[in-house]
Amino acid sequence: MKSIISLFLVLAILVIIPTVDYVFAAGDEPGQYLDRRVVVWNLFYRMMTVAFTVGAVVSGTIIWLCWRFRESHPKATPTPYEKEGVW
Amino acid sequence: MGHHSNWPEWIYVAVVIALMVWVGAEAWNAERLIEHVPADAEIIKVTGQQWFWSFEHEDGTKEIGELHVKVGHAYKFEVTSKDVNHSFNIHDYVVLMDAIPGRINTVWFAPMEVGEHDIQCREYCGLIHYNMRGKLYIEEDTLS
Amino acid sequence: MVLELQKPRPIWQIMFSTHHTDVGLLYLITSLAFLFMGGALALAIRAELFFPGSQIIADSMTFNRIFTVHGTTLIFLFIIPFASAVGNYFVPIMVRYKDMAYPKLNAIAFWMIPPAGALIWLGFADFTWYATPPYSIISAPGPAADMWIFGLKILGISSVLGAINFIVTILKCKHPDMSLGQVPLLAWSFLASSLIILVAIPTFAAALLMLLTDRLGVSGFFNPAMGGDPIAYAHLFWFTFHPEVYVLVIPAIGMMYEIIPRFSRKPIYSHSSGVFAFVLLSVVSFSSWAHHMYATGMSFTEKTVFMIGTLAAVPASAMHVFNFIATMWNGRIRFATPMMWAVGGIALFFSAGAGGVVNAAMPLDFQTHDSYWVVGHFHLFVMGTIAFGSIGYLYYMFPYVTGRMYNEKMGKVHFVMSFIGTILVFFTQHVLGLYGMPRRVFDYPPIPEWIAMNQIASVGAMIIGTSMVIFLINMIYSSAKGKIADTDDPFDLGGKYYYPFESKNPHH
Amino acid sequence: MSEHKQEFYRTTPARTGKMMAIMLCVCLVGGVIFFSMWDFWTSNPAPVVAQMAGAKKIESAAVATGKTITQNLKFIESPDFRTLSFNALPGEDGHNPTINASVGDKIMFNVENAGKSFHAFGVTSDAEGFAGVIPSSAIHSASNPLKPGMSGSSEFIPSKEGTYYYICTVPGHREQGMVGEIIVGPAQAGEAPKAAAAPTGVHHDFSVNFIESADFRTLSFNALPGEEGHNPDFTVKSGDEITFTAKNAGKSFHAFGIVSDPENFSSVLWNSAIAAASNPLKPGQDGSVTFTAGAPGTYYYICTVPGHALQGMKGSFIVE
Repeated sequence: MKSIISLFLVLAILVIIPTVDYVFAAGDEPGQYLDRRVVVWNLFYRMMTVAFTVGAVVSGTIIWLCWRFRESHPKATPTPYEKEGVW
Repeated sequence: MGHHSNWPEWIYVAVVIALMVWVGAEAWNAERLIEHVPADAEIIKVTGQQWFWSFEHEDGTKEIGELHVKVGHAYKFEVTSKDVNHSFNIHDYVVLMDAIPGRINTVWFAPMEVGEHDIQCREYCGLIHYNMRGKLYIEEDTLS
Repeated sequence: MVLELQKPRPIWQIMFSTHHTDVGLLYLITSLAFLFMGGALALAIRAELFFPGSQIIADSMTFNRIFTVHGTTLIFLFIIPFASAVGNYFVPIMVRYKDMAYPKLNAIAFWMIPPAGALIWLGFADFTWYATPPYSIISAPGPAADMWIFGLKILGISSVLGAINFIVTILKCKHPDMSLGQVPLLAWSFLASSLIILVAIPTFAAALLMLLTDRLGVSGFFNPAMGGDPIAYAHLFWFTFHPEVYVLVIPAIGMMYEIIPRFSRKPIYSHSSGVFAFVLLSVVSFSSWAHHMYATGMSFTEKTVFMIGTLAAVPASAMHVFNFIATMWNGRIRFATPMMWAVGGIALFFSAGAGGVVNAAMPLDFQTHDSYWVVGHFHLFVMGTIAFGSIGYLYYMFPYVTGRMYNEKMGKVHFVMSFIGTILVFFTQHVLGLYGMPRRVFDYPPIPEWIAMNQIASVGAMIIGTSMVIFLINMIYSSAKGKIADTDDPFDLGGKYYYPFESKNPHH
Repeated sequence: MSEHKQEFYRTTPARTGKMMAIMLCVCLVGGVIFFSMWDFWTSNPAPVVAQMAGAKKIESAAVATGKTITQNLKFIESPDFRTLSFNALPGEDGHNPTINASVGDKIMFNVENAGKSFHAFGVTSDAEGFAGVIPSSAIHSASNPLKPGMSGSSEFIPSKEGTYYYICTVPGHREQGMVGEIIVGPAQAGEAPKAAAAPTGVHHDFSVNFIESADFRTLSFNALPGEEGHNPDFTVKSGDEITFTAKNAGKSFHAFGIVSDPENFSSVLWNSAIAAASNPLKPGQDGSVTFTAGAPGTYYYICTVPGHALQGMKGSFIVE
């Protein structure tokens, strides 16, 4: 149950809150214009958090994979296909 | 060949597609906000020419290489070029619009702080493209 | 039919031969020559940008010419000919046919490359590999620009002829009892990229002709002074060149599909998902070309259409990455040099793709368009994925082509230095682009952050440069005096595994 | 084993060596050819540049000596959109009014888009087509046209006799009827322009250097603004013979010429041009020209490369 809550928390921070405050922020009267920099950099940082988490997961998997399934790993076992020596 | 189950692959592809939909929706929403030009924006005509920028304000004053604007006002740039493609870019304010001869592109921004920023050319335009740079001065609004 | 082998065959017999292995060898040597020539230009650029101000290169005209020819050479004279080299050598064997479908056409397609390379290198044009009008019409000087246009025209014809040859070989001349689904994934990657070439290249051939007549003043297609529109050229160019960048990356992924199952001692996780991903990618690649033109004043809806087209291509590439990881799972992996290059290539392929998603998002493109972020992004593709996959496959096919073994230690040193160098250069350039340094600049203002990042990038480039020298020594020495390799199992993976020249994959 | 066991070629050290040798000498020959003709490859601009420079002789906006004529025009379209015209449809009176003016008159155009589609306005001397529009006379442009109901104004000062055409610059609209004539007669009133004096036999030798500031932003002659000798003035008598030598001491390309109005850099007077915008002096090159000073007046010597006069390469040249 706890993981679901944390997942929704992350989702809320990344998605819902920024979109809501944009809807109110888009001012048009003089003196209250929308600041381009904020919109772009905000979106950039949010996408970077997602990109780096996904990147960490994928490159972490690759690194662990190469470490665990390397030939010289103590627990390395021949693959079933090696019996007939054909893969 | 697939005598082993494929469900991890389908989950992975579903997650990737979900991420792409999120990116697309966020980008669409942010772009919609940025493209909306405030009605009372002052128009500045920007002309790119081989290796310098020239500006013309609404009241007709012309400036070469330097642009003086006032804090708190919205400005709409009408960007065009006289000879080859250039690209008008104020990096600090994420203003970027190509200057293409025979075509007028518009981009707007509303500076909120006083300051001095670089204007540069972001499209290859020949010999001195690397130094086709200008200066943007955002000054205190003396009138209001 | 056993071909009688004269030892060693005279050189003219190889140069004028139409046998797929000889034409493959000719493609290989030409593409490696152009790799080193293009790489030298890259080192000149990075050396110049080490300090602000001009140190090594005389003036910005020479610098502009250097980066133009650097881009044109490495894309058209290294990547595509190297892919043709691998394709010519292995596809006929993989589909168990004696030669390519049209051997003479194969030789013609190759012999167009050296003259086109000569045209580009003798002219040394200065209008970027993208030849933007109106600059390329009214400002680009001299015969250099026209020579570049003719060179590209010939290269376009050569890649179309090669594509026809591959498609007919794979579809029509494959062994009768091998169904299309059993054709190995390397051959599938060449089928997919050849289909894209057939559809994409003609548009650029037309744009080149129009550009030439504009320069002669006969027409005014892209010349605003004569009523033309430069944006028309941008559309024609990118309609060809975004699918073309997929043409460049698909064979490299196909090569990884050969290496990774071999060294994991395990068959590919899912052959059908690899085939599906290749076909999906070649179809979707035609829907995303104008994300290169967000900044030319396109309307909001137009940008949205092309953003969606771009994002649609991401799942196809992600499936390949999954396929590789799933293949390595539960394998017993021997990290010989080819495997190192392949795994390094996938990691960089993933980070290049992630960077690309940022470019595709419309508002972020205002930040990154024509900045060093874009330079870093596409170099992660061309160097990180394509060069790594190609060089990995070169090490993999080395014992098979030359009958000798390369020096394993030098190969690994080459990989480690290139990998570190690539990360140093191209990840730093992403950040440099966010700080606003525009692309294609001979010199930059002395902003401290820019200087620091340019210096890191230049150091990384020097590391890659030295590693390439080790690579060259290894290749020349080992092909002449390397120890004889047993071509049945050169990497002694301990199995009579399926190896290309066996051409009968018992596993299917 | 597959039924056709192919015998495969192996490379041998000798063959690899020979192949490398061939590749090497091909590259060397190419390198020798390239570096020996280093400048040739980027020496001559595309043929279209010369054509465009020739065709695009923008009118020199003469000084407005004559009277001012105002002309109100409305873009109108026939219900079926097939015929377009100004003020009135063909057949009705007031259709595409012809304007009679003389050299030096200022014609003020007030133009309104009373139709439903987009239009733009401009005056050109070309008999047909939408190119060659004189910049000062244009209102909006084909790519940023007047929307229905919008209006704009511009002015046009004919500098030589002949027929000009006011047109809608949106491609195709001129052929559909949106064209009217401006017939320009000889200059009447106003002070008669002084004739050039007979050659006096006096000879002057002047020389200037094109120089650029380090950041290329300011360009000038002999010395940068603020330094001594910046853009020197030259005063001669009408009819004197003058030899100007100009040396390009900068990094960019330059060319020299005497003009009456620095804005209009392509109409060089008394063929006093050294090189030209389409074929400029390269860094380090120099050139000279000999000409006789024409009618008295204040003129300017400038760099005729577009934009350089604007950036400071302009000095006064007074003929008494």
